Amino acid sequence: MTDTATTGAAGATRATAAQAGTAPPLRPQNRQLLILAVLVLLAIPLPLILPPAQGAVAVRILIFLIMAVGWNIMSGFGGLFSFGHAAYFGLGAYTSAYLLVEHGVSPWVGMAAGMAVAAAVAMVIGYFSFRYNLKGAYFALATFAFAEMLRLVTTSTDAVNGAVGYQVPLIQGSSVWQLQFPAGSPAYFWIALVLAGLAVAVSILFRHSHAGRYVVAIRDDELAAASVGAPVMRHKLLTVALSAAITAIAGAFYTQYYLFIDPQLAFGSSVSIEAIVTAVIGGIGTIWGPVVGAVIVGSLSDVTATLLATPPEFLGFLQGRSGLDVILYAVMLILIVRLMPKGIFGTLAGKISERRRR
Amino acid sequence: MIVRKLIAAASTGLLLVTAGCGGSAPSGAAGDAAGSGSGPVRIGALHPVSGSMAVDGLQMRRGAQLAVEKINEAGGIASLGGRDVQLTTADTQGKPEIGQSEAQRLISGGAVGLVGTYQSSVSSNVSVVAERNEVPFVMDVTAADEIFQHGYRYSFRVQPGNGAIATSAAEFLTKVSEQAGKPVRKVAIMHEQTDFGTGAADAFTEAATDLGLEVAPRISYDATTASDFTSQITQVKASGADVLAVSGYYSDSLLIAQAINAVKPDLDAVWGVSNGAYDQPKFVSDAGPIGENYFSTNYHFDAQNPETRQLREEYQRRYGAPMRTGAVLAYDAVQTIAAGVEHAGSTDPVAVRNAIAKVKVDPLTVGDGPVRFGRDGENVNSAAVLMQIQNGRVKQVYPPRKAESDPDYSVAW
Amino acid sequence: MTATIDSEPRASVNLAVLKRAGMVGVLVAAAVVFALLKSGSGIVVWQSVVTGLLTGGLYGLIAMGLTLIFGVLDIVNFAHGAMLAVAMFISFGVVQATGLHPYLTMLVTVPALFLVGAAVHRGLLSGSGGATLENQLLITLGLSLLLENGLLMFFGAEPKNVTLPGETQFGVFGAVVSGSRLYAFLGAIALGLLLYWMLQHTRLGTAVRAVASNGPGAELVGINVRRIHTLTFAIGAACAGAAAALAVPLLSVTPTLGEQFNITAFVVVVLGGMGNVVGALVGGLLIGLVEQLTTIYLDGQSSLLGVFVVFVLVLFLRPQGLFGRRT
Amino acid sequence: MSLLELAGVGKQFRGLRALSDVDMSVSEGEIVGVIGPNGAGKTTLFNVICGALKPDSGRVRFAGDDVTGRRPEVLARAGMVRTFQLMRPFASMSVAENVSLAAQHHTRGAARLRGHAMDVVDRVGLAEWAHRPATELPTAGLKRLELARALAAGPRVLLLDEVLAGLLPAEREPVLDLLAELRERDGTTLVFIEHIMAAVMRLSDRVVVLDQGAVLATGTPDEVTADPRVIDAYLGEEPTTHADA
Repeated sequence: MTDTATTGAAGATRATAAQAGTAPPLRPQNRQLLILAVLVLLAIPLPLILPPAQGAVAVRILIFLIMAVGWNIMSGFGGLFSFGHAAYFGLGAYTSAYLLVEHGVSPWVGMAAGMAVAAAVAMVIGYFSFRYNLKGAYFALATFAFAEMLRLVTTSTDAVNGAVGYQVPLIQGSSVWQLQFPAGSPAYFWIALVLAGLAVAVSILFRHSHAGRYVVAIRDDELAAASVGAPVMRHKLLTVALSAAITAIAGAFYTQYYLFIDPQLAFGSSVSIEAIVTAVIGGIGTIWGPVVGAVIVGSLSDVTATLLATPPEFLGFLQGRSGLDVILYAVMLILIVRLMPKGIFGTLAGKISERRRR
Repeated sequence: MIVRKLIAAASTGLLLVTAGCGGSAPSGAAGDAAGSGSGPVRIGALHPVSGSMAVDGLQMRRGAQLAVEKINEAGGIASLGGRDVQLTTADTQGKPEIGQSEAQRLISGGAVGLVGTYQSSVSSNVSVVAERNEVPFVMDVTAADEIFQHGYRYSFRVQPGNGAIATSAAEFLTKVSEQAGKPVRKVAIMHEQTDFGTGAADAFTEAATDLGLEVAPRISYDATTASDFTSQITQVKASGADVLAVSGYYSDSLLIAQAINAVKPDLDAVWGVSNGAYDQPKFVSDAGPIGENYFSTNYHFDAQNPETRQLREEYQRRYGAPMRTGAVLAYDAVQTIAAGVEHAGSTDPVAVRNAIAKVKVDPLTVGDGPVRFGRDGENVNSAAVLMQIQNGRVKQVYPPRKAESDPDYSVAW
Repeated sequence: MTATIDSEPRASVNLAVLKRAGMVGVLVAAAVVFALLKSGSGIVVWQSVVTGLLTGGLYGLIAMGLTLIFGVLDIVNFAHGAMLAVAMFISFGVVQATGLHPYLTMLVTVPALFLVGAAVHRGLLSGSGGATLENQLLITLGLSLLLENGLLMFFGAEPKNVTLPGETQFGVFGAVVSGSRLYAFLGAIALGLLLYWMLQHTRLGTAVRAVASNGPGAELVGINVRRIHTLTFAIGAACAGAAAALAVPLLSVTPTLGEQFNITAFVVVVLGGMGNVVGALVGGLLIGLVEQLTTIYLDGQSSLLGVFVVFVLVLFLRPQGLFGRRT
Repeated sequence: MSLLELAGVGKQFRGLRALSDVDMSVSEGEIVGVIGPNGAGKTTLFNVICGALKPDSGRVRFAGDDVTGRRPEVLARAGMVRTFQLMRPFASMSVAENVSLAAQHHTRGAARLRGHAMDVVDRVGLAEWAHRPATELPTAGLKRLELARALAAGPRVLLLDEVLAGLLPAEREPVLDLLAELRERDGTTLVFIEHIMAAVMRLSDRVVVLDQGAVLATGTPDEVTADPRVIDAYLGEEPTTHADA
């Protein structure tokens, strides 16, 4: 749950630099932004290299990534364990789909509107949860309940097409403004990459901002943070709003990429679980954990699908069976929580900084 | 220093992406021969062969496979010099986004047409992929009617839609009840609350009202959580309805049958509408005597057609299970695409699409004539049939030309 | 001037609980009256109440094990529903293989689930890795995904059904009750009483209660806390085993059937007060009623919606549950 | 004029009367020691003053405003800053980050903030530890961190809850010097709970004695130590005047 490791590493770097009397190293956020820029640049040619089906996997990874970054802000940095991020994903998806299908509004505007709606709903849910002092499991269950209520209500509300959901109307050719391109176009990947890059950048900047530090301090010790002047309620609300808005981006983009959304896809509990598992496997409360987690979880179902479609001989009994991908990531989740509670990235970073200090 | 380490870690991550993606390379590697003049003609089959719909999905994949074998035994595609047909399969896992990416994969693998997908939400996504890639998509099982309201040119459907079945159900009900001398006046309807049940209930209500029936009460329920329908059946009993129409999935329909058995409402008949249970052999064995005399209006394999019987015997022999209607529909859908290729004399998907729009194919499922598509992509000759459980067997009972025996308009309690 | 501790006498506690029970009773009565006005048919509402109570007994039955684990170990066991599904598959398998009466499969499911519970606690949840609440939540979440998909992988998704031999119906003042549901209801009450008796009157029960109220303190007086934790988790799981055998004739057995009961069971646990076995039973009955009345009140909505609304209200207004005390 | 004033403050926990009818007044620049046996309600008093707990009765006034029931962060920003008896560092942060967090509500600019934090860290003698995780600090270090964080928050009045407890006698001197300097140089008002009477005697202008939630006596250190009621309250055991009590 902590990111002592990364800050420790930063601290160690600074100390050595100071002792050696060299120029001060990059501030942590600038260093992280630099790494992000490098990663994004490296990823740009991917859709041109990968075969089309794998291009789709890459886009899926980026959608997971945005979701996990959103979840991580609230539950990793803020320590507010959400079990209902499907609510915000779904609000992003439904707001943009509704505006596009019913009113012909550009998906970009829809995305912004979805972010606003998700943030507002998150603040309302958050306000009541904090006001009534829901903690830990109770908070998690409350978030879950709200996501499920949204699913049930959309399922039976004709104004948003009920259980049928929305199909995004097709256009001729491609249009950035309509966020629609020919099937398999690399533009989808690039746009997702920009959105994911922005999400990670926001998460970096937020983590190192005054507000972000307050949020982490409130997570570590709420009363102590308040006692040095951290406005608790305001920062908790800010955290849930930011987290919800980023998650809503994933929802809106999902709708545009898959051109279809229904209550189960938008608000189903599996969406919440995917956000959690991705962030936890990568490293909860770290900047890069969601990135690592998304790569692993996102490609896992593709790898297992291949394995199941054409299993090697010793796995022949698996042919046509299902659920293997979920089983694998469930096992991974359990093992990681038991053995490396800081996630894959958090643990590796901790190891590195430990070795540096020695 | 640390920057370098992190960059190293990052590139490892990227390698992982590539490795992860490389994992499924074999499935996409077959794409070279796409649409070219040699090799087999590829038809893509998308079904949920894993996940909660796996049993039906597997049935349908096998049905499609049997169709391909049949075509090849008969000498392949004659207009292309006897080229063989090959089925390329994909698993949708019952998830729309997987269905979409798998459809894309099959198309880039050179499929001239797609069949599938059993679930409306998946078919919605695949129909979009088909439209954008200009590859024909012939749906075997897909209940939702919404897909055909977008004006897509590349989507076709063999089975009667949800609305069509429900409309037939209302017609059959008036006719059968009149024949029996107990004309129906008031029908209660229970339906599960997603698009499938709601769509069927809407269409049924409209058709029944047009025929002068009163439809009340109308009761919806959440199939994923309901575990007891006694109160709802009590409500039906209290309403004095003559007939109860039920539009639901398997488990909930079974629970409704159990509740009916408990409450024993004063009904003339139980009337399945696109019902997921009341025409299934599994329902007969699970429900036992309490399911006796239940009616169901649905699409169905043509039990009167010798060719269908032969196909189902073949299936039973090969796979050790009775062939379900979905599998027969998949068979019909593959036959339709193959006929399109034959007619077009080409493997160009656009040409195949135009040919499919014009072909006539004799189906092994119940229909009013050969499969023939209207402008909207719907099979104009698709038809529903009324079935009834009689002495522990599902029998076609109406309309008369498809009937295996006469309807017994009564209840068993 | 002197600081005093009000030694709230037992009688006043009981009085408070009675008062609250009375209030709940009034609320329920009002809800039933409104339902009567809304539906206009006495028999329908009466049947709804009877069905609600019977279904509620089933919910209470499933929630009992969960509340025990929640109350003593403070673990939100997200895998409880999945363990129920495992037990139902065992029950189904035994009936299929041996033709045993479904209720007698309890002889297999209870010990089997007891062992599963013990193994899960020892293997996954005890020790430092399972320390924080989030970790426990994640581990049990992972476990539930694992169990559900394991069942899916090996048994497929086709619903499986078991019929109760000699199924009959009873009339209760015009309402109809099928035998299997009535027996499950009675079984729930019996199990609740058994658990209550065990907690109150056995040495094990005393130790469990001691650990629940003060772990370190219990350690000091020589109770092996880890052992009690494992036993409690195992007993909680065994309750799911018992519930499975009682419920197997009522439901279609599928790998995902746990999901629908899991969340309802959490609502019941919170409503009844965590760790409160009798509370779970009462909470179950209430939720059963809420479900049935929701279908009367909100036509066309899922019965689950009413459950969630009640859940959120309870979480906000009485997080300690209807019969718990605020700490 | 008094900077901090309590009138009739009372607080109960489930029937346990933790504070009853406490009156107290602290002037600007004053150093007030709060003593009393364990369970006398000293920490509860601090919690009520700082807004962590709402009093059941009575008013708290700070710098002329009625601040009863205001939230802790509001009071902290107004200059009412406290330390905790059981140290509560932000576990995921380094020492310097802990300190700079406390300063960020009144210091703009990353460089100035860092400079300010390092000054404070230096002042409490934690410079060597500045970039180590706070959780690695030994007890004495954590005590200093508590102090450093409170100082960084820019206190007008500083409420110190047993800052000397757990420190070796040799470690106490610099802390006491620092506290004295705080008043001399910064004019900070100090209210401190302390068991070590030598420190109380040395620093306090005035001492408030709490017993069973009520003010037992107020006066100069010499006055209260001579008060027989105070001696009684400590169960006849004379408050130790030795530094290593």
